[in-house]
Amino acid sequence: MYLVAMAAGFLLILMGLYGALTHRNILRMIVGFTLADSGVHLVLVAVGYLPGRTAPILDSAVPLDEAAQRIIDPVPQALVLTAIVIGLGITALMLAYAYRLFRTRKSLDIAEFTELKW
Amino acid sequence: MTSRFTLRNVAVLTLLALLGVAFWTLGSGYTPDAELNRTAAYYAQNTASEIGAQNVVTAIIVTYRGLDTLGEVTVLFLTAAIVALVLGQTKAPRGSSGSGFLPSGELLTTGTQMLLPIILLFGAYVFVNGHLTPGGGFQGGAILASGMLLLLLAEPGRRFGHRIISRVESLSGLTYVFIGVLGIALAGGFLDNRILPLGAFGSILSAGAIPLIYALIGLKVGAEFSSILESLEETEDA
Amino acid sequence: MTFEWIQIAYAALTLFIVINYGLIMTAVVRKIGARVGGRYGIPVWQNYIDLVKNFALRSKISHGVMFYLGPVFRLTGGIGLLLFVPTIYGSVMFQNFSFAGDLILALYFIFFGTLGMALGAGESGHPLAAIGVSRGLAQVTAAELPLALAVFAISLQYQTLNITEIVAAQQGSIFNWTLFTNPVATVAAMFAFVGTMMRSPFDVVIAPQEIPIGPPTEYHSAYLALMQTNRVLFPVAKVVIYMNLFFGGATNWAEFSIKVFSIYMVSVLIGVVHPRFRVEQSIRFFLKWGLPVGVLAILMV
Amino acid sequence: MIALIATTGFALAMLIAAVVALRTRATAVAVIAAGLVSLFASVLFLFLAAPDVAMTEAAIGSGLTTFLFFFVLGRIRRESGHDQ
Amino acid sequence: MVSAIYIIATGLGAGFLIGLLKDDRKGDAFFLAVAALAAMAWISVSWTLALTAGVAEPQQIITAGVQPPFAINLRMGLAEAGLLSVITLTGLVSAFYLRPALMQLGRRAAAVLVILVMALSGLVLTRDVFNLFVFFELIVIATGGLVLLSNDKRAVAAGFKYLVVSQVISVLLLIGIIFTYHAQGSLNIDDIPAQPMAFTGAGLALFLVLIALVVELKPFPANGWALDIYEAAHPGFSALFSAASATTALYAADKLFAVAGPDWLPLATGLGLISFLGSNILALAQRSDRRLLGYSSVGQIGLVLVVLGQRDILGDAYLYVAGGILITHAIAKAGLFWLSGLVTGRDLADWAVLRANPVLVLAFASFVAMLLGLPPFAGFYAKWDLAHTLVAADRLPVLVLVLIGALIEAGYLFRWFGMAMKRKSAVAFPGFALDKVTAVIIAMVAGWGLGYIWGAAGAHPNLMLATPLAFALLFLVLEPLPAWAKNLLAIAGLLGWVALRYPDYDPLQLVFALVMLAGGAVILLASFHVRGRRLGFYPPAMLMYAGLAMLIDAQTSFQFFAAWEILTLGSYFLILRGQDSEPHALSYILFSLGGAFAILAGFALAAMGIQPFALVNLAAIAEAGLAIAPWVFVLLAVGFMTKTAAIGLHIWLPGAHAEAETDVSPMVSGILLKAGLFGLWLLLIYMGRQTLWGVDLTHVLVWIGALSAFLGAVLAIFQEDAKRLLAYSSISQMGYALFGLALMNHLGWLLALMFVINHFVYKSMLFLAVGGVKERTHTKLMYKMGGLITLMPFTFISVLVGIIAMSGVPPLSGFGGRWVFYNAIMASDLRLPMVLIFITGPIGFLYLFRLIHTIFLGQLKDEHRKLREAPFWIVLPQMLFVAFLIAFAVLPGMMLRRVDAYIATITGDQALTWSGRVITSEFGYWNPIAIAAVIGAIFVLVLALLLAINHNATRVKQFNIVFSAERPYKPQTTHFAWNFFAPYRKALGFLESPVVTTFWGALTDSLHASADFARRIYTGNGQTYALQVVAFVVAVYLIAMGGVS
Repeated sequence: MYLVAMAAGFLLILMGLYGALTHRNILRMIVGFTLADSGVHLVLVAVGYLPGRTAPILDSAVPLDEAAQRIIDPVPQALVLTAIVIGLGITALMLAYAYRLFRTRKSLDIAEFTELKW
Repeated sequence: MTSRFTLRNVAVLTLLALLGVAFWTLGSGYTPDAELNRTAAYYAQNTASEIGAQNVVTAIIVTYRGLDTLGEVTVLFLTAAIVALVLGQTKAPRGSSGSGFLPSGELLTTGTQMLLPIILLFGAYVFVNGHLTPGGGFQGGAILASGMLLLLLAEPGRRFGHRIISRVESLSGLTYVFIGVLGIALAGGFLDNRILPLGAFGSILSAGAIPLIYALIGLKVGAEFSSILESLEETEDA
Repeated sequence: MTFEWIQIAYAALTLFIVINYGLIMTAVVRKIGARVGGRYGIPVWQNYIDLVKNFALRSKISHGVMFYLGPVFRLTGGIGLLLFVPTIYGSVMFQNFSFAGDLILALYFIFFGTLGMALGAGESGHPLAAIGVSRGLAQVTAAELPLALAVFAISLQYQTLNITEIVAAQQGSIFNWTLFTNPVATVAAMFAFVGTMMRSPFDVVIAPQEIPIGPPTEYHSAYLALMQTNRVLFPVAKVVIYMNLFFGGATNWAEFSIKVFSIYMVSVLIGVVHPRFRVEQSIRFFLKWGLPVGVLAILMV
Repeated sequence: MIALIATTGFALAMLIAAVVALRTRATAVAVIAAGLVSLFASVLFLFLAAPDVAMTEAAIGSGLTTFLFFFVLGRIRRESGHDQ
Repeated sequence: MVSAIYIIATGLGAGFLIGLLKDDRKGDAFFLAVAALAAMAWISVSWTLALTAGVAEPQQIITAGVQPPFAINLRMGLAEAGLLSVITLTGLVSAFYLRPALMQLGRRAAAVLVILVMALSGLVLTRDVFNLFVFFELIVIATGGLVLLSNDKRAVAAGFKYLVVSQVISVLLLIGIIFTYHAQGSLNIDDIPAQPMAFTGAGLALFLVLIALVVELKPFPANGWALDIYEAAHPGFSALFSAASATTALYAADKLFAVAGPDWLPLATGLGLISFLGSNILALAQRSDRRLLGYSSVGQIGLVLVVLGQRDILGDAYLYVAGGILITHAIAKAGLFWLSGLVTGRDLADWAVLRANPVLVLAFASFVAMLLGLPPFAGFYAKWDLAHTLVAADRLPVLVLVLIGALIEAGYLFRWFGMAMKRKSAVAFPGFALDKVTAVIIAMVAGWGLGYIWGAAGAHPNLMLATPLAFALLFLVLEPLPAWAKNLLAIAGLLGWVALRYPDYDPLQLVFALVMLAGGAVILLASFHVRGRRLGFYPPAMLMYAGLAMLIDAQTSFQFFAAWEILTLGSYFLILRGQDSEPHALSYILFSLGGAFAILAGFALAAMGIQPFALVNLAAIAEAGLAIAPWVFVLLAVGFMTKTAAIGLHIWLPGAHAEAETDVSPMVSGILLKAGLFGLWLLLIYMGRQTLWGVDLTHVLVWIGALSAFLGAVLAIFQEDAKRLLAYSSISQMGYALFGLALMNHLGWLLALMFVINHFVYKSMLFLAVGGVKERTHTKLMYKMGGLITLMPFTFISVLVGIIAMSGVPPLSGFGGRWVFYNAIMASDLRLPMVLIFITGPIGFLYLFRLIHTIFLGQLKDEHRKLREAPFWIVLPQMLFVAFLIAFAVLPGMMLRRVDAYIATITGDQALTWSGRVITSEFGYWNPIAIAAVIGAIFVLVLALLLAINHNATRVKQFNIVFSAERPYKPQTTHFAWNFFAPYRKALGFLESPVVTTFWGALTDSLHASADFARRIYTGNGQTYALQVVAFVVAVYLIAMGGVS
């Protein structure tokens, strides 16, 4: 299961990057990056997964003294949580930039914003 | 995307294939741990006694890796501020705000007015119970923000209390930092949750300062999301 | 090799002999040249006449200090060159002032007169004088090169810079002369000799047959007399160096006069049969022929 | 076993949605497809015993992000006066 | 001590607090931000001070009351404290600098700024790898926001490109982090064990983390995005971006490389080298100032990455070296960006406006020197130690590449400085905002202060405490005084120093001290002719003299090298003052620095890691017959020969000497060249003959000397410009001296020493004379002069004496040189090079004659009829020199004898016998007094004869005789001067073909062309940039993997 998730995650990353690197439309680039982000999150969570264990919540289903044997690794989940929020922040920022860029040129083609070069 | 097989696309494909080789190496060499590694094992064994939270993820997020979370909240704070900055310099034409992809009607407006308190309450529930059940400040904050989203959709022309949102945002942030500092003074270090009694394991008022912090996070995140949404939606007075 | 006051008198005597010898020799040479050419030529005392005439002329004209000093430099250079070199080997009287310095002094002192003359001619302001100076300097620097190499070769050969010692090493037999012990160096030196005697084919600098040109253009009367004196003195002084270095020196005045005359005639003979070179041609000539011989001389020591 | 199949199924669905997000010509469709990818991913998170992450991904990844996109898209559409 | 966590807490608290303010209370927001930054800076600085003083111990800060690795922990050590100080202080100053922009953008911008500084601090402090990521993202977002502070519309696109690339990086970083966590069971950096470089499992994960961090450093060529930011952002922010962000990112990479173990260091070294070299080369083609600074930043960070790659061999010195370069760069770059905010135009040449304010010029110069690691700044010490460590560890190729890169960097930085000093400003003088100027001054002071600290902290003597340097720096403060007062002080200082140090010198040092310092004082007499304050003259001049004084005193290789660089720097600024000297000063400094780098490498090679390395130990190396000995010899010799302008390395000299000011030319010609001779001298004394591949290296030097002498002279005769003629003559003369030195016998050395003295005297004299003529005629072209003898008689006399002395015609002192020279070569067994030297002698005579003839003789030009003699203060030193030359000609023993005895103690033979006034060698003899007396007597007699006959000659006008008093229409047609030695040109003109110039020109041209071509990879397309990042990562991955397997 974790392998499926991990493979899917890696694929998603590559696909997302492909989109981000080939689409000239800025919004589509950002879409590509959100895909890649989702892929990263998947890989992260998959790494923390231990087959046959439960979510890291110490409720009645998981006795405290057996916790170490029963729950999966909570750390990657905590990391992903952070990563998701940060990803949103960056995406929002990129979107704002995309709009701002659009306002200057009436275009969303990344290849048009090359006044700075060399 | 005029042609699928431009030189660039081929180059990208090649590069990504090579990157994929690296990923493949990582993935194929991956074997899940049979036992929790020492960090995770420590959390599994000590969360209850040290932090007093049922949800280990919450314990990690709010306390063990509290500094990350503080940073994360700050990311949103920054994003909110900067999105406002980015868009603030380009005023949208007046009278043409609104997302424009959903019709706002009487029904939506009324529905929103009814739904809003419930949404807000639900959000609060999610973050207050973060140390017990799945969910917490971020999820709760997102739910709060969805309420705001609804309002935006329902009444595109209307302006909401920027001041209130930003006050909530900043105040909760300040308090968060203040609590963190209190941790140094009263407990083991920055962001130590044991400045408040741990309480009875599993009850709502347990896990020291975690419910408080998560509530602050929830408020803050909600405010920040709202502020971002609002900025992107309309910026005439941002 | 210490100085005594009597040496001044001896030096004056050397000077007197050499000047007279030079006056006569150059006239004889000209006469021979004329006879070869089927002309009658000048009387052998013609130089004396010219000299006296020029000394007798009274000039009121000068172009400035350097102009005035130019001939003085020139003649000082000639006299100095003569007096820094021993004239007669083994004679106490005719050692002159050679105690002041060795071969290097003599070689470098050649430039003293040249420099003064060039400066004087320069101040005359006559463009033709300047052109002459430019040509003369350009040519002489190239021409002197084989000599410098040859001198270096023989000083290495004899392991000394002392002229007297070099002459001493050549005594005994004619085959002890550098001419025979080191013919390459001698040939190299003779290149320089021919090139610096201001005779055809290397006489474009003063070019007597054409318009008045060359450093002396503006000089006249007493200035010219000084320069004429030098013109008879200087070649002899130079030949003396060659004689000392390559032809065994002279142990008495008779040997002196024969050797000097013979060596001098080398340049005359070459001049008779060669047309005049332009300056860059002579520079090329010396670099192409003189220089390799000189280098060879150095390498063979 | 069922979980594995379900996981695989959702993963496939997610990848298909991703392909759509990449290949479609309409940006709006791409955005929605990307949201769908997030949604499927959050389901996968549930299978991977990560309810916290699942909630967050659903709320933020597929929810908020999509709305952000649409707001910007809407503004751009309004200002350019024609479809992007 | 206040815990470092409060830096973070303060930053966050202030950020949130600003959020509470009303929108219109921008002033309060700004005040809050500044207060927070000040508090953060105070904490950082107090930690730095306490840790340095040993009052405090490095602190481990735990959060959440839980020990690491279970909770995030921070660490405050000396490195962290130092970097935090840099970051927070830069932030603070930049905040003031950005004030107008912040006010315009509103309170949020102030909050973002504070949080950016907080995030940078956090990145430095944290020991948790995921926490690292969080702070990174904070920095990315804050950067994305602050880019908007710029008025430049293009900044928005730049910000977006930056975000795009950051996304790619964060993907790599996260994947790397999670697999590292999986492998180590911990997120704590200190729990990552050192591991071999591998590309599976943990190794690959670590690789991803490392490469992501490296990409954060904007390595060439995957850095178009960062360059755009540098170019478009507000300079105040760019300062922060370069000084703080780049520094922090580097420290982050350092943390991980530190734990990853030595196996990974070659990766850092390789990428650093590529970045350093690549971006420096590309910067060559850059005309936009801020983009240039961007390239330079990238390059410098690459350099520190190289240093990072050497941490396995640097050991304890790592902090000192890396910190020295990193912090110096941060300060200098911040300063330069702040400066760029004062310049309205964006072209490099627009920096000419800075000339309106001397302090800013000083700041600019300081920053350039800091970036290049020149003394007395901190980078210098670091560069020195780095070179030594690299060589000791057998990593010479790394050093070579670093030095090449540094040379290229020097190329564009000094070109830029030259433009700023010499070009006409296209834009009007804007008037400088006081707060911005203050920021620049703060950076400058910080840079100087850091130099002092590094000097005090290192194992080396602190250069700033060296009396000569301190004295030179004093003139910076004294600049407002009038020139005559400064001149007086300068002369007193030079003479005083010689008097003070005199008892300790051996005869050799004494000769050089007298020539360089006392002689320098004499030349300074000429400087009295300048009125006004003469800004910018005395500090560089005294810097040069300070370097010379320190050079003579140097005991260790470090002191020697430091002195060398100081005098190079000083003389560069001095040369740059000349009217058309911009390109020449540039080639001077480049050749000099290239030479200096060779010297550095040579010393490093010799020291084999042991410091301090006494110069005397060179002898030990030579004696031990080590394999490196000949290489040391070659490197040092090449270095010194750049200063003596040996042929092939000479092309800087003619322009530099010719275009310099009247009193500067003699300084740089008569004095500065001797520094190279001094070095060669020491080298030959200590190391003697060295053989490489069966070739005796001193023979090579003999050849080089002979060729320099010959070609210098040939080129000199073809010059139309009087000062150029003298300059080429210097090449020739230095060739003689080198030749003499390399003969390796007693007389050869004596010859060289006579050249040291003689060349100084007559070249100074001639340059002053020609300079004096130029002051009056306003031209250096000889054919435009003529007939000046009567108008400028004193100058004429000095030229006359000068050329007699120089050409070696008896009786003046030059002849002594020739005499010693002949004796020296007699004692040597080298034959062929002598030939060249023989040719040179007469040719030298030619150019000297030309000099005196075309200027002073011939026809006077109409426009010069009313000229006066050169200014008194220019003539005075010439007359002193004339007196000296005559005295030295007659009494050469007064100085030579002591030196001769000294040389005898080294060579162990007694080549000359001094009996009475006669000097006798093995081969010949020389009696200077007799020569002078004989010549004098004959001269007087002949003159008396002429006077007797012709005493009443009257002077006539020049046209009277030949032109029958008819003045020709154009007098210039009668002055034969142009192309004076036309026959020579016809015969030997081929020697004039500029082979060497063409060679160096082609080298630089091809560098420029390739730079101009290569920089087109920066298409400006953000997507392409992202693609380049991916390609970079993949390429490194493949190459490194190939390297491992």
